Amino acid sequence: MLTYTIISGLLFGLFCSLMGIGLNLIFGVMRFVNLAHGDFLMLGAFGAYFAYTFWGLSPALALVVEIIVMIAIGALIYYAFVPRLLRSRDPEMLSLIFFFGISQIIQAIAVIAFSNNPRSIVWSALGSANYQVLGQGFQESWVVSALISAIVIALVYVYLYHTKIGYATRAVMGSQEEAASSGINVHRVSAIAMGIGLALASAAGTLSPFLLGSITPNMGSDITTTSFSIIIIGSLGNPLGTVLGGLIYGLSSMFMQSYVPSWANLVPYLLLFLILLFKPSGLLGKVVRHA
Amino acid sequence: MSPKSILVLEKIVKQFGQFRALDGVSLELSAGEILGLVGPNGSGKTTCINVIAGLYRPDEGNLYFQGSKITRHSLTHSAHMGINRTFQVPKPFKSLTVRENLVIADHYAKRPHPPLDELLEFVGLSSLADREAGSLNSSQQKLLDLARALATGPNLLLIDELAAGLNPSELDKVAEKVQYLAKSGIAILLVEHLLGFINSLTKRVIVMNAGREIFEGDLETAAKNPEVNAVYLGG
Amino acid sequence: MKSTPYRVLSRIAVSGVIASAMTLSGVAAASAASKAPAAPKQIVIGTLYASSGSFAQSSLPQYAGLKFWVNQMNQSGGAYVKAFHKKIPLKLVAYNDQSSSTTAATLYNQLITQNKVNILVSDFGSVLTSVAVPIAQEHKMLLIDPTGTGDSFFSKTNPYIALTSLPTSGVWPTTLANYLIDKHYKRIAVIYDQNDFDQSQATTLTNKLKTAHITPVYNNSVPTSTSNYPVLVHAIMSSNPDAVIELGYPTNDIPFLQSVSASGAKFNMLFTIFPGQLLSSMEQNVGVTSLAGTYTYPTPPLLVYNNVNFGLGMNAFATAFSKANNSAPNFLDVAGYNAGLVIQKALANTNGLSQLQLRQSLYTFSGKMFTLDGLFKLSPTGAQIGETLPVAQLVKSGNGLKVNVVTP
Amino acid sequence: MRKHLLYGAIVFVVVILLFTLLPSVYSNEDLFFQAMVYLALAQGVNILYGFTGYLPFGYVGFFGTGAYATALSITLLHIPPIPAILIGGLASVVLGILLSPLLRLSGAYFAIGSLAASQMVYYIVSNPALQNLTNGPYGINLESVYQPRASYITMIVIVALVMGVVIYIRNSRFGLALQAIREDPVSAGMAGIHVVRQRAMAWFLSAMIAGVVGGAFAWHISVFYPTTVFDLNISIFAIVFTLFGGVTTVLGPVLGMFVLYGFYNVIGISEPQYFQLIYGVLILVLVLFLPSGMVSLMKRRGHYVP
Repeated sequence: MLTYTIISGLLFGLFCSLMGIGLNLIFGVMRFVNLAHGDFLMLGAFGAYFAYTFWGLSPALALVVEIIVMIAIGALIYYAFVPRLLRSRDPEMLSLIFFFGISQIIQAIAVIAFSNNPRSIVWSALGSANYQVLGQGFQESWVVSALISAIVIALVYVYLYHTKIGYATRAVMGSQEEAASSGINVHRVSAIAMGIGLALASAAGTLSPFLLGSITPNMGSDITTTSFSIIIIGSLGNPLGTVLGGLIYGLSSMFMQSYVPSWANLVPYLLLFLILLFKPSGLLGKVVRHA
Repeated sequence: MSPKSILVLEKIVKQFGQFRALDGVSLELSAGEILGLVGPNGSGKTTCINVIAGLYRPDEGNLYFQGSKITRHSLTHSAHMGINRTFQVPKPFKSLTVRENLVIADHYAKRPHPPLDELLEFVGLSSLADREAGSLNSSQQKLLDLARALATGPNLLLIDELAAGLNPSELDKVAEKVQYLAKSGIAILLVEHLLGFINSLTKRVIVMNAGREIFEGDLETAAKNPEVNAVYLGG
Repeated sequence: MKSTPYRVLSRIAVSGVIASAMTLSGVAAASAASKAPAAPKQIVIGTLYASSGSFAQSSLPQYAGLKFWVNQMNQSGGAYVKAFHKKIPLKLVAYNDQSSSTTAATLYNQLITQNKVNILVSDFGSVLTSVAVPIAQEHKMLLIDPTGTGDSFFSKTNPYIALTSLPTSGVWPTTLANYLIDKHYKRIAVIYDQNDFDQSQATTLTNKLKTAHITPVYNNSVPTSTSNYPVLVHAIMSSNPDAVIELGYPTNDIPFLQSVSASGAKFNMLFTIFPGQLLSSMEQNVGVTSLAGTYTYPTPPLLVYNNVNFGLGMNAFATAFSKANNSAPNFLDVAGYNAGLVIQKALANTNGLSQLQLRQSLYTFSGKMFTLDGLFKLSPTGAQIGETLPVAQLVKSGNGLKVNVVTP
Repeated sequence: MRKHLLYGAIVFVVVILLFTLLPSVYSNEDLFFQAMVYLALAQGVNILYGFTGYLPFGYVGFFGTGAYATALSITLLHIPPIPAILIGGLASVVLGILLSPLLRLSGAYFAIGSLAASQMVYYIVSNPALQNLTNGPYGINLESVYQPRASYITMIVIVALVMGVVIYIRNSRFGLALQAIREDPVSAGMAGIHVVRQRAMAWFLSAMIAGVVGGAFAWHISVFYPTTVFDLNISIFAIVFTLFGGVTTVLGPVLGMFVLYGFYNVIGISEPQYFQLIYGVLILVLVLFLPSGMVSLMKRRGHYVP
């Protein structure tokens, strides 16, 4: 039981890392909290659902298509709204409310378009074998989801550390002013980061039917909060810290489910609360606040 | 410690991580006296003011104000005792009116001071009293900072870079005001880059470098001091 | 600050805006208002439904069932009312509460105070019914409650409620418990969700098992929002049970059954609630193979009663309903329709349209009326005791599933 | 100053008169009761966000705590409703004290932190382990003390008190001090303001308002489940109403509530998903074009807004 819990926690944790990483990228680059994060994830989930149900496309394929589409949508949203937000007196607070508005719009349209009935994809869509890991059986959908999550996260790493635009992105994360003064086009970097952030959310969305149960148009809000706990546990503004956050989150919720299931839902909130109070910069973060 | 000293710093050390911003600074200041604090960027002048005002707690050493120990006092507590300051980058309450900025200080500091109208007159903001502070230009905001500090009825005033960005005629006016305040008995600690401005106000200057005092005396003598020269030329 | 006439005007304008905004909200909400005269031209039935939110999936079909009944009545000239010896047309007034109980409270009040409905029907389930209970009692309106099965709604002091379809949730597991005991299952695992509906069932079940000296080998509650079951299923497996009972909502049953199937676990008996109510949705989401062999409470239309003495029989209803709505009915459509049938019979037997007369009328046929939903029988507190929930096993038949009632 | 107070008083009188008289014109009292709940909560958010800059996404935590403390005082301790509502307010203050470390966080951190806190309270209250105390997921039944008239009048009194408090803050040195702290805590400290103390007072005041409102709500609705009183939409409504009208004023939340809640009752009832859509669009328009709310339309023309 212990081994099973640990391995499930790690598999689930990898997915959780993917779930949070897009939110963290956007926060890191723009200092915006994307309250519609979970709703973009929901759109990704419905995309995968329709792709599978109507055309029999594998969710893995849907994931690739969605990433491309979402990068475009994200950049579009950026150029349409963000420069105006940045000119206001309190961009941080206004952006919070702005993304809340976006979240309401997405949910409303999703309810109208998809109706409220919960949907799910049969698990065999990602393979129906039963893997043996350390003498414990795991369904293939979990293993494959974790694997895909790991690959996508690795791609994010390559992007950030081995491409030119990735260097620029990290420079903007460090300081917008300094990046701008050294000739980096901050708007372009931010627009791409916004696109990638939403794309990562929808990528996690395509896997969510296998890890989070049935999907509904209203699933987004909870996911945003959970993702927020994950990235705070890791470290706000440091996308790779999210991997640690995701694993800790995944492990602790699986441990709660195994040993004290009735309190399992307290985990994300309790972790979030404790980290905020005692180490607001996250486990990997350096101290950023003085006053 | 001379009995007439209003402010005494005893070997103050302030550390940020590995960096020693203040490395054993000691100084004394009497009522009505103006002391200039000069030095290159990063020499610890503003940190020194922040420690005296209670924004930072020193890691070592002690602070005395009017004979009582204030080493661990908070900003607010210091303000209530009669220590106040202005900021290098002015920090008025931008959404409040000019007058409201002073009303607050008057109400919460609970110390005797000249009437608010006089203070507004003194800094030349009477005609702007009902404007939002955020709509003032930067040197007006600095003067508002000064008026707000005065509305708390300070005995010790810490002034951080008042002169930057002022034209010569404005400089003279400000110098006059500072002199007037000192004559009224307020001890003044002045951090300033413009050496001419300081020279017109006081003969007592402390030169700092890397968190230490390297010279105390008047500016002319300082100019002949090799260490001071090295710091200024080197930095 | 000088007070100019302009300023005073702007002040007045402000209060004008406030006043008009307020009246606006009031007037709009009253748009569907109508009065109920002594010899009514129509009988107004008021209800709520949720088109969005967590209860929409169940609330919409229940509303569709009730609407179906209203249309049927009106096509035949209305419902016969004994007190007036004639048929009177029905009018259905319905508002959308979006699954929010605070909104629902305002809307129930709206139905009573503004629409002056003659008959008040609550929305689906305990949560949305709960707020109607005190409001109906306060206004002395009889609350026709199709599916709000919370035990606490029913008390000796409140004559203004009648549950038409399901027994109170505490009664549900009676047959299930007896079945488990009869079959000599000793190692029983119970996992249930933290809400009124599921927890009261779990409590009844474990108490019944206790009288037979059976202590569940696994007995845990999980938050209702749980959607991730592999680890829980593994924990249940490691307690080595013969029978696993999962008491949840559809959003729990689906991932739970998926996890069990994916884990490859085999139990002698696996029981969940909602395949018996929402079979086609469960088939889509879980898959026929995974559902085959599991147990559930079968409800109409899966369960067909042949001794119907009032309203349409199951087959006739299914045909007519499918024709009218382009979709086959599920249990909640039946429950909505059944609430209509109860109202129909109550009107046919009543001596007047006062709420207490209507209630009295219900008891004239309580225990005698048999609809496609089963026997209608009320306890003195208004709770449903006629309909019981049998236990059935889902068995494969062709491409789909059918129920095989195992008890009673 | 005196004139400003007069304008505030006019808003006060109009609001109270409306809520006193409207039920005799239009008998759906519940509609007005809910309106009062949202108005009082919006003013509570106004005190906290408008005057101190903390946006409390988890404001509903205080509301739910007040509702539960009131209900449990009635059912377990047999305290009459009105004192029980005061206990509800106190319980929320106690929660506020427990959560006061949250005030060390700023901006989005605080917003999300308070959200997490409210969810924690919800999961604790609704957990079956506490069934003997809170009745867990079975919820609360206060039918024995159900008196919609009395609870309606109580709510009018609460709204009057809350409006009075906001008018006081708007026109007092305390309110100025809070705004000063929001603008610049260091300068506020230099001006002699006890930053931590004043901020905490606003926080407790705001918590108490939500608690008392929650208590009155519990009494009025009388049968409810934990989900009813910990519904995050309650926070969100209160926040959006406040922002839409305009913070740091007495009038803003009043306007925001009447316009948006009126709007909600016009189209929200029949077509809620379209309402949510319009709502979302309204928020975007607000953020992009009118970030200081409706009252900024009046302010721009140079009028004083109470």
